[in-house]
Amino acid sequence: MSTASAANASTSAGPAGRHASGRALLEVRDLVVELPVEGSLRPVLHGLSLSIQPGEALGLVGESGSGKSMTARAIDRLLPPGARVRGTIRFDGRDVMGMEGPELRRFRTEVAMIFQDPRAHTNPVRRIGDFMTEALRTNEGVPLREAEHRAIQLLESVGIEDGPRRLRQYPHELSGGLLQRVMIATALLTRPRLLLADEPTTALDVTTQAEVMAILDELRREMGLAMLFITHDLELAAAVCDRTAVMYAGRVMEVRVSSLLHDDPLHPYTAALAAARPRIDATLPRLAAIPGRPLSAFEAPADACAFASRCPYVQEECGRRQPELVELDGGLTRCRRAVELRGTLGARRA
Amino acid sequence: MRLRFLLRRLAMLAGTLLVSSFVIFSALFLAPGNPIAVLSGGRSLPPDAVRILEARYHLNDPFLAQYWLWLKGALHGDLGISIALREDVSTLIASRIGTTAALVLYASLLILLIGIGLGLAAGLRPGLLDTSVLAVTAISAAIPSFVAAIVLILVFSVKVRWFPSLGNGQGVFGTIHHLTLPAVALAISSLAIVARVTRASVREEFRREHVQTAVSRGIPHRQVVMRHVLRNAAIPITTVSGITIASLIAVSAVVERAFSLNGLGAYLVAAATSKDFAVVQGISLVLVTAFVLVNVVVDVLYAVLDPRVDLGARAR
Amino acid sequence: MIARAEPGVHLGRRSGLGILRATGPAGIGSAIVISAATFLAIFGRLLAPHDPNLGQLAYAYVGPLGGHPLGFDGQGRDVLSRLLAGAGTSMLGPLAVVVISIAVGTLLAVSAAWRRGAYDAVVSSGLDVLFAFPGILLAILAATVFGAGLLAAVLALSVAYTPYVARVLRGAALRERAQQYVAALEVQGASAISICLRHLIPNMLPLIVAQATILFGYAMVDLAAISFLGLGVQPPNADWGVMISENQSGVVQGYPLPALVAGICIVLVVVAFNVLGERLYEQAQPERV
Amino acid sequence: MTEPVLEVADLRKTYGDLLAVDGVSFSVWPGGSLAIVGESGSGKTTVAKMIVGLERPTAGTIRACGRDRSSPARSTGERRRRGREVQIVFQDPYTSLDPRQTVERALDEVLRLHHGWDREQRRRRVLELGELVGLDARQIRALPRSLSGGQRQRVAIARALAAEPKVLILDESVASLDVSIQAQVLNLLADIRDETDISYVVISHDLAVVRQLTEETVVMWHGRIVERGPTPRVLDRPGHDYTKRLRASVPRPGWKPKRRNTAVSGARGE
Repeated sequence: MSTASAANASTSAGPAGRHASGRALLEVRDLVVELPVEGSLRPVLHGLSLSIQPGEALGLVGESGSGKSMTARAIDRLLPPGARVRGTIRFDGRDVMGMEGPELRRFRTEVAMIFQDPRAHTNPVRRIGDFMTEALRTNEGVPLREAEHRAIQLLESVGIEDGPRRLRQYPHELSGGLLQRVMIATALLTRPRLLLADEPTTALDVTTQAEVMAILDELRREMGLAMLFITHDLELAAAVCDRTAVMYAGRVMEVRVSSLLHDDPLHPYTAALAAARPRIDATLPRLAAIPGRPLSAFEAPADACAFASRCPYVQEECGRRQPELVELDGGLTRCRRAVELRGTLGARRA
Repeated sequence: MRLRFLLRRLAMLAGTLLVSSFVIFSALFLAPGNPIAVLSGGRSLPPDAVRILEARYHLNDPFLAQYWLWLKGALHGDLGISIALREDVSTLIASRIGTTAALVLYASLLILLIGIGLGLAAGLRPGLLDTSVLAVTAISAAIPSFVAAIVLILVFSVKVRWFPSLGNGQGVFGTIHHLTLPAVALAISSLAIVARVTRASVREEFRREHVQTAVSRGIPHRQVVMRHVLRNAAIPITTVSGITIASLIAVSAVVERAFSLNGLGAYLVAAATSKDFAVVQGISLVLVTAFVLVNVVVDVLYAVLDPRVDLGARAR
Repeated sequence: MIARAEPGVHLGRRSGLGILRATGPAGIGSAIVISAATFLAIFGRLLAPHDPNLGQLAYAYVGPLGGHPLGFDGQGRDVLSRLLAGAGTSMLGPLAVVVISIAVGTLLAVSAAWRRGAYDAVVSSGLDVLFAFPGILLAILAATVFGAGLLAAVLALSVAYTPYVARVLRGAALRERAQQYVAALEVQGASAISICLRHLIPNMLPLIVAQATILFGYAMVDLAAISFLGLGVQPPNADWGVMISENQSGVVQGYPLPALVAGICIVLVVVAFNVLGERLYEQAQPERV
Repeated sequence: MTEPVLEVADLRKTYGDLLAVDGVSFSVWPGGSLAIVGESGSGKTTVAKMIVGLERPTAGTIRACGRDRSSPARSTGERRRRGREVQIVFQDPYTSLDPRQTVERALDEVLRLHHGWDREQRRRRVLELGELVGLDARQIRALPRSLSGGQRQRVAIARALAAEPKVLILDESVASLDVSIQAQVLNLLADIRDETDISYVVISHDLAVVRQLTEETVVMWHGRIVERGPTPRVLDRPGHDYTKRLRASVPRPGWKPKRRNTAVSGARGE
């Protein structure tokens, strides 16, 4: 079963391993982020590594406190003051951490961000038109009329037909779903090369989510845009991303081609996460709950596997050493027993 | 929509003023003491004289009729006659209102220019400047106008003799010269409050998520500050400045007393002491009207600055 | 999965001392000044070395002497003794104003937030009308009607402050009312009064205390101003506002000490209340997690 | 045949011109479990609020345990009796507990409200309830701030159960929990239903949760019920267009999001 799927996977858009052919658009290596909390520094990311190829969509999945939002913020250099960052972030070969002033601003126009809460992330006293065209006019000197014309075109492609009227409205006059579409159109307006989407559909209804995801997916492919898609929903990430990375306690536990994630996961945590969700097509006698609760990065021990305390496959050795992220079957996994367990974890789907 | 908002606000203003005028009138109507006794200065009058006075001041009319007469007069600019000075209250108010208006205006300018200026500087530049502004305003916010008055008189008119300590002054420059110390005394604590609120609002706006959006889109810092931080902070700054300036209208009485200025407030206090009811009623009405008007202006400004205000709904 | 704002104005169950410690050195310093002022307000009259009302005109505006470290006022009375004796009325007046306006304001705010609808609308518009009267103006009116004195001034200021208190606390009460635990208790069948007394008000308490602290400073300034105008505490009773009014002529004559020390006392206490109130207010703000 | 434990007929709620709930009827039988499915604005939460008395219906009747509760309770006793009939667990674990109250005190307060027990009896029952929802003695003595979201939601469930209600309304009660915790709470809810004769009304937008927890489903859309039936049938062979669309929007392996070809226009869209 798993070998068959692996063969299929080679046709999918993105290469799976980190030593893939061609230069990565975004390369994050050994990223450590610590934030000041009540006077002391608290780790939120523990040596996080990931890469995204040009045009590739990478899903980043995890429970609360796993550090997925902080990853996006760290990449776009949006961490709160007092944060301490180590490791390297390279975008198109350039060192992001060393950027200052105009260079940093140019980088930010190449990387667009979509946030979970569009209401909080739009200025309430500025009109939609102003919000959409600001970056275009400021950074590229596009004249207002031209910028508005382009905004209206993009609004149309996200399914908003009456653009000219929308541009004159204020954010509070739009519903959440509509505002998120505006956000997406705005993000795409400056023709970025990488999209950082932080739970862009979590606050939306399921049908609206499907619609917004479809728009995002379609436009992204059209424009050849790479994307880091952050979500807590494993199924959603697997459906719209080429590869999916699963985070736990500030670490990447597994990176897998999305089509293999359910049938042939490499890490026990991924398998447990998939099994814990109730199913829409069957009533289970009992859900396979994971005991305990998710650990935050600062609670996880530095010298042991972070998942050890909740893992059904735990052995004594797991509590002694932090496993490395290693390549396996075209994916990456951070499990000491990965080779041993290979092919046995995807028990769930027929 | 905007027009409807304005009309609605004006109707509320009229309602508030009507109720206020009723409160002012009835409070003094209910005051203990016989008006005839006040009119006669305590002497006992012959019954004929009492009857004439009662008729002239409508003392025997029912309460509501008296209120109606007073209100009608007030609307025509007739606020009755001062018992102490035997003069038209309106004339007396007209001769004094200039001083109070000039004083409040002068103090307001100080508050807006210096208060908001200091607040912006502190809000935008963390560090030594910010710390010193915080420390200085913490103390000056607690200085009552009359304490400021004695210190200013002591330093600037007794010691260095730059400014006069008493009186109104002649001509434009004379007035400015004479009103400088009173205006500073009146403004000092409000100025500090406005500065602190301004600083806090600017800091607060910096932390908003939409500012993060602007930063994430590569907008230059200067523009982020101007178009997203300051523009949005203008809303709370306007509100607090307006409320603070409105409160000066009443506090001016204290400053006028401290500097022996010939203004409305000082006159009100004198009338209150001598129980000159018509004067107290008249000046109270003028002050309340001014206070409420300033508040309406603040409300309208707020609605103009913040598109989220539902213009059809109640203000505030 | 979603970063949430911890709503409400909760401090959890930190002890009073714990909250004070969290206000930092400025807050603790302010608390010390306030405690000292409170001590003097209670025992000042006993500590006064001389009769605060005994005037010896020969000593009018005479500077510090042995046994009279702050000298004499315009009527030859010992300034230190008047300062100590005046602490009582100077602190008691604002205390009364704060207690009355906070009590009435909290009652109106909580009841309006609980019942909402028409009752809330009536309360809110009633308060809007009261807003039209600045405290000092109301106090002058009260003095005209009832005669000058501390009681009239205290009542007038209480009435004038109530709408401010009620407006701030109504917002907080509405936020607390919207918490789901309140709905859960309603569904359980708990009575409105018990929910308000046992849950709503205790959870608003940090904000109420902060509000009261800041208000105390304002009340002190306003009451002293009214006394300064001659409409509050009546001479010869000692009061810091009265002392400034009585000795203002001394400032122009080059003898500012009696007026100045009274002014410094007021400023010191008001700064302490403002700073502590501001710190408590910051503590009472909704925390983000 | 027994009586329904909860019966809602022709329920209607308007806010000004807005029709939030229109002609909603359903029954819940003892030990049964009914799902109300729909999106935000469909009126499903308004229905829940009317049942527990937090909102007053504009028209229609609500009967629980054979007694009418369409209008507000007139006496303290009546209010408490209603509390022993229907209870509710809300969505947000962060605001559903008084931050100043320990778990113990929160549960004790409810026990005192409903049962004439002495201190010792209540203390024992608090521990029992804690055990039922999987909280240990240390967590029972803790303040909400030191509990995780899942633990807080267990407390909310225990508090609702303390009144020993016949019907428990679960208003998106597991929606904001992490996947691994959500599974624990769903298992807990299944266990509680096995052990008692309690009935559930599950209000949710999450079809998988509905499948796991209920036998009957009604689908609400724009304030009306557009489809009803046994849960497996509604989910596997949806009849109404809206239910079909809802079903098709759920991400699952092999799913690809599709665009409807309807563009948005009109004032507030959606």
